[in-house]
Amino acid sequence: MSMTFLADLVVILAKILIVFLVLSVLVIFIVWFERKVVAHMQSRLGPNRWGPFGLLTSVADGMKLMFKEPITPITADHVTFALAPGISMLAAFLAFASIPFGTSVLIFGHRATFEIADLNVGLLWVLAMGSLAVYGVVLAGWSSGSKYPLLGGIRSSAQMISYEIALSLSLIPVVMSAGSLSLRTIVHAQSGVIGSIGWLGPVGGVGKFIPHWYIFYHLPAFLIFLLAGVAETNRPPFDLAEADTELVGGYHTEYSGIKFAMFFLAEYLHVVTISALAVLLFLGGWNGVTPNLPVLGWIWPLLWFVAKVFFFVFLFVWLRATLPRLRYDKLMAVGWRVLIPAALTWLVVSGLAMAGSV
Amino acid sequence: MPDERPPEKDLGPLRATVNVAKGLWVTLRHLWRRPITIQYPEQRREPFPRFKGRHVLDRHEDGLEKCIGCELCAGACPADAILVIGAENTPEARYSPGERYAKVYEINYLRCIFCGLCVEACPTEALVMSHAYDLASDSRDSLIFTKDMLIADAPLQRRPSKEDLAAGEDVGDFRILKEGLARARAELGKPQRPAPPGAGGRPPAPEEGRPAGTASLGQSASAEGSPKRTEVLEGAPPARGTQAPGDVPPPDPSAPRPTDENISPR
Amino acid sequence: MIQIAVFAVIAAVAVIAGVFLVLTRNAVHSALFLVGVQLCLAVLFLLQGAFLVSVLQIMVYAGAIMVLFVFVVMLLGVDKKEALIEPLRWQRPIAAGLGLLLAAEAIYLALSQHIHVGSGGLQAGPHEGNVQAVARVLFTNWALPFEATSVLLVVAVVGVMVVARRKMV
Amino acid sequence: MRVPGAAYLIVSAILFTTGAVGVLVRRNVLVMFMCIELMLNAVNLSFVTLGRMMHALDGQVAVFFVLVVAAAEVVVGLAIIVAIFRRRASADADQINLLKW
Repeated sequence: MSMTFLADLVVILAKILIVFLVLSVLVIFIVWFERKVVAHMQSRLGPNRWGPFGLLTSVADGMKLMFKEPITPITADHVTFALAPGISMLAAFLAFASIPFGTSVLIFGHRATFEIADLNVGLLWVLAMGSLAVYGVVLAGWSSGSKYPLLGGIRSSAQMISYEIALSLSLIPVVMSAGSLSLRTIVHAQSGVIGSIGWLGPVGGVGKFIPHWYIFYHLPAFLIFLLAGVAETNRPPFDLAEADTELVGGYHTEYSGIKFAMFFLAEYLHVVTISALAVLLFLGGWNGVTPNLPVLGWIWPLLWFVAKVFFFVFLFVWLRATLPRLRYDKLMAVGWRVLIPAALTWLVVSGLAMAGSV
Repeated sequence: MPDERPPEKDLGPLRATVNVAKGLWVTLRHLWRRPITIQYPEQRREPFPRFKGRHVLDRHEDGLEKCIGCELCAGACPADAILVIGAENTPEARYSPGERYAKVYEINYLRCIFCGLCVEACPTEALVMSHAYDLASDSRDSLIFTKDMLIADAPLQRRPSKEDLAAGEDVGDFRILKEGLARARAELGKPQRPAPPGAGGRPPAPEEGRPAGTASLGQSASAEGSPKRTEVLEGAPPARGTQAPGDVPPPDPSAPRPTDENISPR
Repeated sequence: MIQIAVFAVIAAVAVIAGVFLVLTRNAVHSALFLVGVQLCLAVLFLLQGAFLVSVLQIMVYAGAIMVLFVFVVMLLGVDKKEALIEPLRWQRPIAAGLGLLLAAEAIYLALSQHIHVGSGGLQAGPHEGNVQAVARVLFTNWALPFEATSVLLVVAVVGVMVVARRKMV
Repeated sequence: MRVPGAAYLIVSAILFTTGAVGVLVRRNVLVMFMCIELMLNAVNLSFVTLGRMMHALDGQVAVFFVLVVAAAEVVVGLAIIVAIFRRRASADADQINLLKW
């Protein structure tokens, strides 16, 4: 084994560790953020007992869950019951393996890029891991040996399969524009500005100030992606799988302690993943609207990325605080009758536009 | 099988989007508003003037109990929450003006529905309802309030005084003023001291020099900024640390507890 | 070295999961073992440099087809025991014997391949990833079969719509 | 050092055989169906391996077609199973004799 191989191995392991830790802390923070924002939107204060502004509340919750007794129902399918939360969490973490979150940094003469692996099928990898996440939910629902979780699991599998189609279809126009499935390449394709817009005539110069982000080209695809993404994460208003008011918590009704915490972690990781995908594919990734400040070097793009991701996390929370849950048949109708045809239409339209402009 | 439900009116995509946007705008607006909640154990909401909280047994200005042990309150109570056992006043141990006094007076707050009928029924206006509202406990026994918990240390003031109104203080109908006892003393001179109490009794008049208003209701805890529940239930045994040690004789074991057997069936 | 180790472990897991798929009584467990096999195969594809196929294997097989299986198993509640009566007495032993025969044959065939094993796995052009390379082959040499599959999919969708209507059966 | 192609082919052969035996042995239609999927998967592995051995990408392209066929087959097959189950309340292959007169 050569030295470069060892160095690569160390760098990769370090990256995995850092990403793992950062994501874990981030989830704890997002849980706090969500509770706080939802509370203020409902004229409440939210958590404020532990730490400044209640920042440590999520930590305390996590510790409580860790020390709680894990209970397995007697009717449960024991192995699967224990496996399901692990699958959920693993899929959520693995999705991050190919998500880039910044440019690169020079450490000890070794250039380290801000991602674990730049796959040339990066986007597909994220989607594949997203589709594996269904198993965690479905198996949890089935293996609990109880009614409500089973209903939650069935609902969720139908929902996730349906919305995955719209999600994937809405991303194809972006892939066509960028000509690559590698997320880093897609971000690079979005640097710069639009430039003068010919058909606007004299006001076309405005384009010189508009960044070259795909949201300005593929707005319908972006909206479809957003809706399908919210559904894919099982978040309100599409949280049919959990539906506390109808299904007593849905697929994780029977879970407690650390296993429940793993589901919780997975859900919020999915929120981060979908947010990051939206930023990378439609909002130019770490490309800011301001020129790069050379003093800050690699920090500036990273900050831009984090800020954009947080905007989307806020959007998720905002939707949750605002919208009531959809009825199940409405959910399916939206998925199959609105989102998928719309995504297909936009795919055809953008394909024709690209063919025309070549 | 044909679908029997009437066809649902579908909002168009535009209307739906507009509606969603409206909702989002509402929540966003509220994000910047001040929360309307209060931080309960630290801050307390002052109830409305006629709020019906837990009961208090009043005293006369001279320190004698107003309750005459007539049991009308117990009779009026629709929930059978009140137990009164009267006894004769004697010249040696005089607790109330008139012939009789309440030897045992207990209210079971697990049963009480706070309707106020007992207060209506009281011929001497001895029983009033205070503003104390946090009556939670983790034991059933501690929610049966005995006479020494219910009785006020000082006469209650029934109407806001002119001074209070001038000071602009929002006072309820029944409210203990911290100065109440002092003023009563100043007007009446030294209050009449009853004879040393017998078994089961309790010195009706407060000791001299004791800080007045220790039994103020509802507002004491917030005024002192103490979040402890035991002190909120002023008059409950743990809160009596403020009293002089020799002040209270040990509770009479012979006094009957208001169990289901000895609460008279209606 | 590492490749061989990874291959050995993954291949072993795949074979064991495959065997358990047949042996286990519970249909959901069967489906899970099949998912395990498919994930292992995805890794084996990766080892051979077939990135696109590998990810598609996870997405389509593990992510969609098998979820459909699990969904149907859950929906029908057919995770019950199988009947113990044997309509054909010697079916199982004969099946096992035939299986062994088939395995022996297939392994012999595999070992007797005389195709030269090259060092490179890809036939990619310069600056071209696996995706682009596969896409070029797919959309040139195989364009007509590719279009034909779309017809197949449409036919399948229509067929399912017909079969799944309640009046049908 | 690369793993020889024959090793992949052997894995593929074993998996294929397992699937074939499974179809013969099991009674549950769904599990039989899964065994067919297992056989398809084994063939996929062969395709990719043989393609690599022959320095061609056509093997990987063939996997696409197998994927598509598998998807179509599963959808139709599961629909039939659900339809039969509605009528028979059973997923046992021996009970399915709708075509027998």
